[in-house]
Amino acid sequence: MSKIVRTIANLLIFPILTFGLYIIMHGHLTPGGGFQGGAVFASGVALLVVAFGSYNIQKRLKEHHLSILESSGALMFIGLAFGGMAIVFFYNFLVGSPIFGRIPPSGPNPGDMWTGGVIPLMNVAVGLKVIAGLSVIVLVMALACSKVKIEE
Amino acid sequence: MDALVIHSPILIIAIPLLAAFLTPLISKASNRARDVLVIAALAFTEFLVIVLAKDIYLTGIHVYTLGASSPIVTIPEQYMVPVRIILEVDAMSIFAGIMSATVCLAGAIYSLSCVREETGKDRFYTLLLLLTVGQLGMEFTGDMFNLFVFLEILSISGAALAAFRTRFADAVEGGFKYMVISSVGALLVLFATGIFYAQYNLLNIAALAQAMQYTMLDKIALTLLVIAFLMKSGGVPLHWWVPDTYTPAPAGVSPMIYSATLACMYALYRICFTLYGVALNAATIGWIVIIAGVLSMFVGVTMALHQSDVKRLMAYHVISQGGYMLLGVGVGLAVLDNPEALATYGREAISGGLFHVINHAFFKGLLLLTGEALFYRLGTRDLNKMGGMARNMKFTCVFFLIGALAISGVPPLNGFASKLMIYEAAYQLNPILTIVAMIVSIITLASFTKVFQSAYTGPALSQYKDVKEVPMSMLIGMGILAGATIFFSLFPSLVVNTIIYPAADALIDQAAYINAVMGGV
Amino acid sequence: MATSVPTLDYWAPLVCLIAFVILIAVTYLFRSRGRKQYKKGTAQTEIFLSGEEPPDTEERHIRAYNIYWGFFQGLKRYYDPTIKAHSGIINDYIIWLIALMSITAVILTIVSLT
Amino acid sequence: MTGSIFNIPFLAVAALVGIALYIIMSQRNLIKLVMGITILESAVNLFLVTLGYRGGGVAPIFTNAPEGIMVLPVPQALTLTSIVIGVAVTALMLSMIVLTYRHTGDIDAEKSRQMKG
Repeated sequence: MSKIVRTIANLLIFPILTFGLYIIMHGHLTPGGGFQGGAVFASGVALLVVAFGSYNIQKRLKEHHLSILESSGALMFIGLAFGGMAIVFFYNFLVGSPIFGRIPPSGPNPGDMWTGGVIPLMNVAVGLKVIAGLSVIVLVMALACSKVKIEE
Repeated sequence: MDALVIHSPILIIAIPLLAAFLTPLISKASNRARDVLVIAALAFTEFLVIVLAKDIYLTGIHVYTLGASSPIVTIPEQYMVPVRIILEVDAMSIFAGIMSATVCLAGAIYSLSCVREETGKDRFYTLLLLLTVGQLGMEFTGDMFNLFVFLEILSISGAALAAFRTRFADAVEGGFKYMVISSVGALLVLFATGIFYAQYNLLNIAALAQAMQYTMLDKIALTLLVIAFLMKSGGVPLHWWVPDTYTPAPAGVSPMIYSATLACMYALYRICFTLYGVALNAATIGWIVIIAGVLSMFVGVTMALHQSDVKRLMAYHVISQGGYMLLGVGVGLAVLDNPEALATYGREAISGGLFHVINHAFFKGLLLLTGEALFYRLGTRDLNKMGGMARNMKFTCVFFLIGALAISGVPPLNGFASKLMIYEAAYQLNPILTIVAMIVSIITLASFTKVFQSAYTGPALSQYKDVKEVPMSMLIGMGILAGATIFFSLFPSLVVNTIIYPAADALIDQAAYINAVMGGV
Repeated sequence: MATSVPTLDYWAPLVCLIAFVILIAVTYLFRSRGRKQYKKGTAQTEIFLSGEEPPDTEERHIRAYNIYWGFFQGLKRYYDPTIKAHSGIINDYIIWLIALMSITAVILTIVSLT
Repeated sequence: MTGSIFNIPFLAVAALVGIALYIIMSQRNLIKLVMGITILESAVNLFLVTLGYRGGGVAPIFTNAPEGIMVLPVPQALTLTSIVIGVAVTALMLSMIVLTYRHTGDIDAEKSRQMKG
């Protein structure tokens, strides 16, 4: 792509990625969560693929790194679900514990990050998985289409 | 040990899911470790299903609420309705669970060796385990929306597996068709779930069944659900995708896609019997299912006779034998509202249909695997090019004979036992049904003699002189299904009394299903 | 309550095995009474096509496509439209889906009105 | 709640479902077929979201929530899962179309068909 697009992409990529991570982290307070944040993050990756061409990105962003990230995200999610197995499967075992367990204040308030028990951690796990998943989809499809042109 | 039994409904779904996402990481270590992980996960699931089945036949329905303070609490303190996702496993669900777990185990062991030369094997096993999770989840869940989510997991992994050998053009096309059909069907199921939520603000099947008033909207939801699941289980007017998806599917996968089709048929029965129960006008829906069954039987087998491709012929038999199951349970559904007819032949018909479901899952899985073994060794599926394979592939030929005799209902084997129950029960509702069923059984035998004659017997052809027997793990996979078929053939009464009758009673008895969740409130 | 399956009462596997053994004994008896003097591998076991030279192994094997030719010819009026209906195009699949959905909806409303 | 103003979303759902089914029925081009399925999926999502509507309700966010009643959150959660599944299904179908194009050089449902009868 042209020089202008590449410089704008360089400028824009960090706000997009941080915004995506913000949505993942504040999933239990403001609208958002694992999937939406991951989708925003993956749109940043798509911007890079469009700006710099899928071949250059493919050199840095290896496909099996992403599949490891995706599997680890999924395992984190299932691990959290198994965490409360002593009582029942999806049990929220962090409620009341110091990490994420504070009881949210009632009435209209800006919301407290450290509430929600397991839910923020699950948001992070799903976010990891969706970041890796959607980036792989964008990357592989871009590569597949570019190959088709070359073969013709 | 009893803690294992209490938590087993969710463990049966969570263990394969955990293994599914572990395989890409473990396969970085070594391929052997990944194969061991996959088979261990599926074997442990099979063990859990058997343990749960034993407990259900003793103590009745198992309820498991995800995330509650204890597995049994279905309705939280200050609420009137169940709020969380509830897994409800009664005799009917565990019956389908046994069938799915066994066929998936056999399919996985079978595909150990024949997928060796493919690329991307760890993704193959992840999809295989996700297909198992989809089936078992659909059979155990008690929640309408959860049913939709597991149906989608099943469809996506099934389509991706059907199209796994991307170097064949027909494999990609089969997978694409299966995906289009499944996504349209699943959206219809979601639409029906939306209609239920609009009227009753409930998603739990038991709570819905209790609150059901069968209004006009419920009729629309009923048609959407019946049509979507009839299409997913291969009923005739909508069976078009079955041959295209089964023919190019890789080796161990076709029986698993077949048991996924049976999981959708289980969902059809669950909707008609438990969600609506006596509320729906049973005669109409019953006769719709019966007509779909009879058409499936006839069209399936006549088209099968015409095929020259081994796997496509067996795919058409999936449709025709699925017609038997629809006929069997359809007869039971048609008489649901007059109890004395239900007692005399309705319950027999349902048990016949369900017995045929599990019988057919075993010997159809076996036949698909033998068809695939031919393709694995000869490189072609076209019957016109084969000949004299009994000489070099002895075990495959023996397994094929067991499957072919069982499917055409020849007395010593279990196909006969379940078809006999269907004939007897369907005769009392309407004799024509039994006549068509018998004719179709004869044509089934005709089509399999055709396969046996052209593929196995005949003079030894020169180009297949050096063909060897299939590798050991494929034989083990076929052996499991053949053993199950033989076991069911030798002890039909034992099997029917312990597994099939409780399943049929659980299907008919809607009140017990509701009380298990609503606590008799 | 779970009595043994009434329809399958006489169907005891043991009865079948005994019947099977008797069947084999009878067939072996018939076979042993046959004439003994034919010798394997000699001119006696050759295929006799009234003096014609038999085709080699490839042609002799009856292929799959022409075994049930008569059955298809007889049911031609049923087979031609059915095979044409299996067109393999996805759009036809969905047309069938929508047609069947509307038919079932109409049937259900009519039945529940009466 | 049953004023005429509240039925318009349901009319939109009916129209979208009609359009989507027409597209899936008639379009031979596979990519347009996938577009039809996406339209059907968005129609069902619209239906699910409008189910939860309560007159004058506010978005169900508890942080700094203004006074007044809130819209039902459950259908929105269902819609979210349906969108996630829609992404996966569409991605799978599109990559299969790329493969059919690579094999048969054509993405027309009739010409790229391998199996018949």
